[in-house]
Amino acid sequence: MYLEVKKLTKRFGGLVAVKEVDYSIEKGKINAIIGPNGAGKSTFFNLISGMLKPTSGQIQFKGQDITGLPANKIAKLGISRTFQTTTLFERATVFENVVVGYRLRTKTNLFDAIFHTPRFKREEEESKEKAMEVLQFTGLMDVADQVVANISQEEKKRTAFALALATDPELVFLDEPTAGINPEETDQLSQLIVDMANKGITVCLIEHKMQMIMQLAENIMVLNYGEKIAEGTPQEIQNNEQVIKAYLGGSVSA
Amino acid sequence: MIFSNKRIIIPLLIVVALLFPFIVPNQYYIYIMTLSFIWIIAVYGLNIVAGYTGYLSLAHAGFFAIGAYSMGILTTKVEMGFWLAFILSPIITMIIGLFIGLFALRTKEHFFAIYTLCVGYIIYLVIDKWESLTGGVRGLIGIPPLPNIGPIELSDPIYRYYFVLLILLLSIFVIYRIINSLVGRTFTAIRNSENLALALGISTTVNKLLAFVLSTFFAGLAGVLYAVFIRFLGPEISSTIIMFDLLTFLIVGGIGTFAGPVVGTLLIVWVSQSLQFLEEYRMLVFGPILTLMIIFSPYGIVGLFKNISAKRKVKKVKVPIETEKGA
Amino acid sequence: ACAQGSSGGDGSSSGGGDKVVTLGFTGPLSGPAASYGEKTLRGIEMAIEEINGNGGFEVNGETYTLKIESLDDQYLPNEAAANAQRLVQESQTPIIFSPHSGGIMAMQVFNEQDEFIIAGYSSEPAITEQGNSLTVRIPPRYDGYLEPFTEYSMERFGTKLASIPTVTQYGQDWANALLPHWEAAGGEVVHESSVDFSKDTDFFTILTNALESNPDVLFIGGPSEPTAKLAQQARELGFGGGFIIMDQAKLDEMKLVVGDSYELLEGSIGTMPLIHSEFPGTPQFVEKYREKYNEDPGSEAGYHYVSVYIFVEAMKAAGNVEDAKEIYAHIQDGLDNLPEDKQVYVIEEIDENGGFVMTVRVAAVENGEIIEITAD
Amino acid sequence: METLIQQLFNGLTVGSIYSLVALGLTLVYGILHIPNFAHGALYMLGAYITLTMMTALGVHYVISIIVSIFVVGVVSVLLERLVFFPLREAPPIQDKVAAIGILLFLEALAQLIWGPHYLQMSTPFNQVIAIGGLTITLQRIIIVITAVTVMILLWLFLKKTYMGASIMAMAQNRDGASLVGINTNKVAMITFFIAGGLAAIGASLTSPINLVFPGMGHLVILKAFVIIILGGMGSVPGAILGGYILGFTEAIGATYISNDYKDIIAFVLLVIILTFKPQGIFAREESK
Amino acid sequence: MLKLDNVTVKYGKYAAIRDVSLTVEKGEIVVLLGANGAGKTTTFRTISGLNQLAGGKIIFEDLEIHRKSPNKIVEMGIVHCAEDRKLFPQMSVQENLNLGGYVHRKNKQQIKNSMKEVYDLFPILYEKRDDPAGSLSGGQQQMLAIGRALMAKPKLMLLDEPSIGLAPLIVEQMFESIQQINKEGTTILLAEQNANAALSIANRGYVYENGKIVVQGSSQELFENEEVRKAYIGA
Ligand SMILES: Nc1ncnc2c1ncn2[C@@H]1O[C@H](COP(=O)(O)OP(=O)(O)OP(=O)(O)O)[C@@H](O)[C@H]1O
Ligand SMILES: Nc1ncnc2c1ncn2[C@@H]1O[C@H](COP(=O)(O)OP(=O)(O)OP(=O)(O)O)[C@@H](O)[C@H]1O
Ligand SMILES: [Mg+2]
Ligand SMILES: [Mg+2]
Repeated sequence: MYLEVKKLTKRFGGLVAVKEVDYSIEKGKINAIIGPNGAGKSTFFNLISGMLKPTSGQIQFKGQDITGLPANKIAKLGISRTFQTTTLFERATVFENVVVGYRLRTKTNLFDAIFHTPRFKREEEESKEKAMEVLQFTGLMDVADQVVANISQEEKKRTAFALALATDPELVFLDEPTAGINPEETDQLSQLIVDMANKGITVCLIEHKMQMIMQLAENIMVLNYGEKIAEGTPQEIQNNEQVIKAYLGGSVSA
Repeated sequence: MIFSNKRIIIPLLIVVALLFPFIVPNQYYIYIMTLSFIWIIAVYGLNIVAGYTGYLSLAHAGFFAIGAYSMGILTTKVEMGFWLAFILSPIITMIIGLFIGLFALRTKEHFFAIYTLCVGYIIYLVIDKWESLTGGVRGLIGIPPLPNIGPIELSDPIYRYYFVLLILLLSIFVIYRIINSLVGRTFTAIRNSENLALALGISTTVNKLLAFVLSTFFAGLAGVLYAVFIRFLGPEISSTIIMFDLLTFLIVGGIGTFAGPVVGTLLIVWVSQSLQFLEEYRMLVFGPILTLMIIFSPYGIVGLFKNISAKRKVKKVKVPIETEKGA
Repeated sequence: ACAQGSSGGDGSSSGGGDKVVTLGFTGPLSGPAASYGEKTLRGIEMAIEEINGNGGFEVNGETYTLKIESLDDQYLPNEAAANAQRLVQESQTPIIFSPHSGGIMAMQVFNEQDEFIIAGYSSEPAITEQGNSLTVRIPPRYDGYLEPFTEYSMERFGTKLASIPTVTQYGQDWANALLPHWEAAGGEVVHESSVDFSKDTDFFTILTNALESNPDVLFIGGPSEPTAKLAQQARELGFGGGFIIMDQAKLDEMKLVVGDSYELLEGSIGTMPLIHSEFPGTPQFVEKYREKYNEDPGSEAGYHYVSVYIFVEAMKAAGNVEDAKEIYAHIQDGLDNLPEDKQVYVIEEIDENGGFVMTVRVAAVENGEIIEITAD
Repeated sequence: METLIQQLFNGLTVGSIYSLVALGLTLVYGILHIPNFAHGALYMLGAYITLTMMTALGVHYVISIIVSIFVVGVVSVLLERLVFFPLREAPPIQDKVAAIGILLFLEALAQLIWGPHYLQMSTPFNQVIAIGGLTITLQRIIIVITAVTVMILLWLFLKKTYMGASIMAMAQNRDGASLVGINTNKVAMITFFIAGGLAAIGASLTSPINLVFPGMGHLVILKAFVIIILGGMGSVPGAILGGYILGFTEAIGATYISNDYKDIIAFVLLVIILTFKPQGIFAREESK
Repeated sequence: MLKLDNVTVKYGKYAAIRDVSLTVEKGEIVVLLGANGAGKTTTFRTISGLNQLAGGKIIFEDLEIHRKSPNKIVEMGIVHCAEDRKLFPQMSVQENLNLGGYVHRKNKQQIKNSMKEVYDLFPILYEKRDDPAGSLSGGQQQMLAIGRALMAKPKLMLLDEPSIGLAPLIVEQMFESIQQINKEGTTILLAEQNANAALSIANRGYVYENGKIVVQGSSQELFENEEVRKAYIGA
């Protein structure tokens, strides 16, 4: 299995945010996690990306046990994520934001920086190229040198994507990537997600927007009160009684 | 616009600095200017950690003192060769900085500020009480002046001025390169959002430590220059007064800005020289200036200019975006 | 940035056709030590006003008036050094007063090269032991006090001494000189620690420990006011013995703190307060000082007052108001020619290291009265 | 043994003062989440106001203290309005430095008005009482009693009154507080007023056993910071407890370790604590 | 009763809502629908004075309220029950409710009574009255939030996504309580993701998209509107 999660649990004092969740992701697919607010979706992401340490359970990536590794190590392994409340370097420009994204692939140290060694020059170039590439890909070229604080919500979401891609990951976790933007922009972003997948990047996203999920995802997991209540194809999920009761709402017709 | 100016302004400033000794009426100006240069180096040190990495260290007067005292002790008590001591002292500071940083950096925000405040105070007490080593309250005397290099008499105020200027320019150059490299961007990334940096695969622990140690190096270097310039050391150089001066220089100039340390230090030093007549009431002027400065321009004088030019920029490109959103 | 009306020793001056000699001062005029700085400065200013009031002084047929250029150094050596540079360069001051050892030492780095006299007010021996050829140490050394202090206290109260002076270097030096002397005289030291007046909220803790070994005599000292507090609290804790008070603290200033009566200080021995010492010039000085600042002058004011006169006499004798070396060489003459009525202190000579020498006056409190103890 | 008892009492006295100062600091921290470095200046101011009332206007000690509480309280409120309120959105470093700026300003101001020298505050309660081996002055008993009373009153105020509750509420969730109709500005001001008042009381009580001078706030404030970290920043009982712990530690430390180093105890203590518990003693897990 | 007139609100340069106009009549239940970030919460925060508006007016009972401070607005009878609840986590349930009655603090008796009413409405809160609010489950916290809002005896209650993170059963119970509260004379403005549940109890509704109102009408009209069905009631 590509990514494998076994009996993952996270407690915050009394509350169990994630409860014994088994989950696995196949390479190259678009996966989705849904569930009511507070179900534990973001926490689940935080656990996999190393932002939080699991209370118990195990996480394997490409056969390697990554449980409890620090976030930066996990990112180096090629797992990248975006945050629910779009987190960016607000005071820096879009470009500066993205350039830093490639840092983990570079080795430049003080010495290189001070003496402008070949490596320094090379890596500066690389990260700039990388930045340009992802800005191209996410369609942000025209706002590249604007301060993030001044760009639109949708552009921020794209920047978040770009940032995640700059770390050139194999697997990206997107936490509500289209929260707070209107349907047509949402469609554009879904397209972007599809493009990512086509580039061979495995995607796993959290969303509340059903029709988008239903179109995009090949596999959906539903969390409720930290527990996995269902997993399967969009069809299966839409017709799953439990899911309809817990999340989709009483009167959903498939 | 700032960027286009850089090309002109910087060489201009350097020329002014080079001509300075010949355009001033007497040595006193050279003396003060040399001292300011020393402060500027220390302030740059502080700027690396407080400005670019976002960790307010209140222990830097302490590191300044450690650098100075290392130089003093190595030359007077250990009787080590001047230049060796000159090289070694900042490194010693850096090593002590490393150990302190290792623990201090586990804390964040105000905890870090208070932690370093206490560290600074402890450094002060150590210098004050470890008489056998530091000379205690009596202080440390007999520190040798800059020795002559060949025909160049560095003990002569004018040559000394150029020597300190040289070191200052070197420091600025080095720091400039660091800040404008991936390393520097990493620091800023940590300041802007430690979690995001972490998620981007940046080891915040290592980089924070790097920034901290670097900053102690420059604080130490400044201390060394101070030691060979004043040639007398008392515990008070590690006191909160000095710490506050450094902070004032940085904040007024613009914390986290590159020109900030130079602008702030030169401005405040010369203003306070000309405000000498106020004597004990100087703080009545500075306290409020500082506070107002912070309220109205959190990023100091440099920040003020940046904003003005930035606003212009934004205006230009913002308009289409607004309309596009309106549509 | 800093345009100072710099008036050279040789020439153009503010007042009339007279020439002006500018004296320099750098000391703490802000921060914790500011009051101390103020008092020293007052002494200088009073002397200068008098001299100028009497039409200045004459050197080689030229009439000169005096002017003081005072700069704040917040007790910081580097500030002191910077100030000295400024004074010498901008105002060509041949003499710079400084009342703290840090500042003095920082200036000693270049005063010979830049040729100005440091008039240092500090008992710190190190300042004269450097062999600096242009430094004057104004206050007398304190070893003169050890003998009378020890003798008096020991015979009046007993042999057990507890030593809790201030933590400052000066306090420590004092202790290091006094304690051996005390033991040599057959006494024993039952407790030894120190008080940090800048940090302690309450002295009970320290005193409790000091008095546990019930001593007959307490050695205390530091700035007058907190020292007085210390004595007061010692009494509160039931201490009935005597106090040896190091010369930094002044009995008369302490008296004000403990309820304007010597009662609490009964059995204290210390330096003779200026107001009680009957040197020829003292009454007149005290008089003037009181009406000017309506408070009693301390010795730091007195010493600086007299020093200014000494330097003026030295200039006359040297026939020169600019050349520091010349002036310095004639300080002894200055001491000898000092008019009676200006002798707020009687300073016999300046020793080879540049320290003023005088017989110390010791005072003790007996039955609530200050009485002079003459050392024999 | 006698010494021990005496020292315990000394610790109690000093601890009471520490607690009073730390309380003000911790309250403000609770609301503002910035360490108010200017608090030491308020302490100093409190002493001077009381002293001035007594000497210049010949008012009775107790009344002077009450006046001082009000004056310093108002100054403290002004700080909130003029400095901290405008800065509440600013980056975290700035407000700290601003606070330091104010500290130095107020000290310079005090020096301008009252001069740099040590001043002496008399007290009507200077009788000495000796019980067995224990020597105490009435003033010290008053310090302890007043401190304890003030703390109890404050505790009741916070627990039992709506105003108190709203202070707590605001500390926990500013928006939430305004959503139930609490005037958050008013609460902030009241908190600052109380903090100032506490500083004034602490200073006015201590001054008679020490002296009044511009720098008197420094060390107390440093220690107060140590205390509120010991006690958990923003925690009221924590501040009280921490104050007494430090008071006793110092008294005992001075006796059984070294008098010369007793002032370092606090700082070493703090450095050790933060080294092992970077978020302070009462830290909760946060999702990063 | 409440009238928003071309209200625009900005966060920095970014306009979260633009030219929003809506009205709420006395005794109504009005629902705001819209995706995440559409602008519902912003609307609420602005009505209750937590956000400043960049343009337009807000009128409540013929008085302009958009210049007033939050506490004044609460005193006038508008209570905002926030999306993220904004409870006082370290305080007990009881203390939270008590503070809810802050504006009536003079009248101890009334507070007692309203507290009893709240406990009757949500018995679970009575059981937990001494536990700190932070320890409650999401659902219980939501009840407490609503309970706290009720303590102020509001004329108009702004309910922001009360069904967040609640199990279906509780959601139903919640909507019943809302209806009941409304019957007892409190006008209600409700924001919801769970559209059909909301529409089933509301009289009228507005649909937000990207900060603008795009559709409005009676619950029935909205329910039958194809767009709305697709967007907010699931495929
Ligand atoms: N750091 C934390 N400390 C305590 N509780 C937490 C913490 N982080 C999350 N929780 C709790 O864990 C539960 C799951 O939170 P999480 O953010 O994962 O929900 P979610 O599924 O992402 O909801 P949403 O759809 O709103 O993002 C919630 O009850 C939340 O309150
Ligand atoms: N404090 C803030 N700073 C900047 N932008 C914000 C802020 N709060 C909200 N926004 C943005 O304003 C827009 C409207 O947000 P709002 O919370 O009102 O939407 P909503 O309809 O309540 O969403 P939800 O269904 O998630 O509650 C969103 O794009 C959001 O990202
Ligand atoms: Mg989430
Ligand atoms: Mg919302």
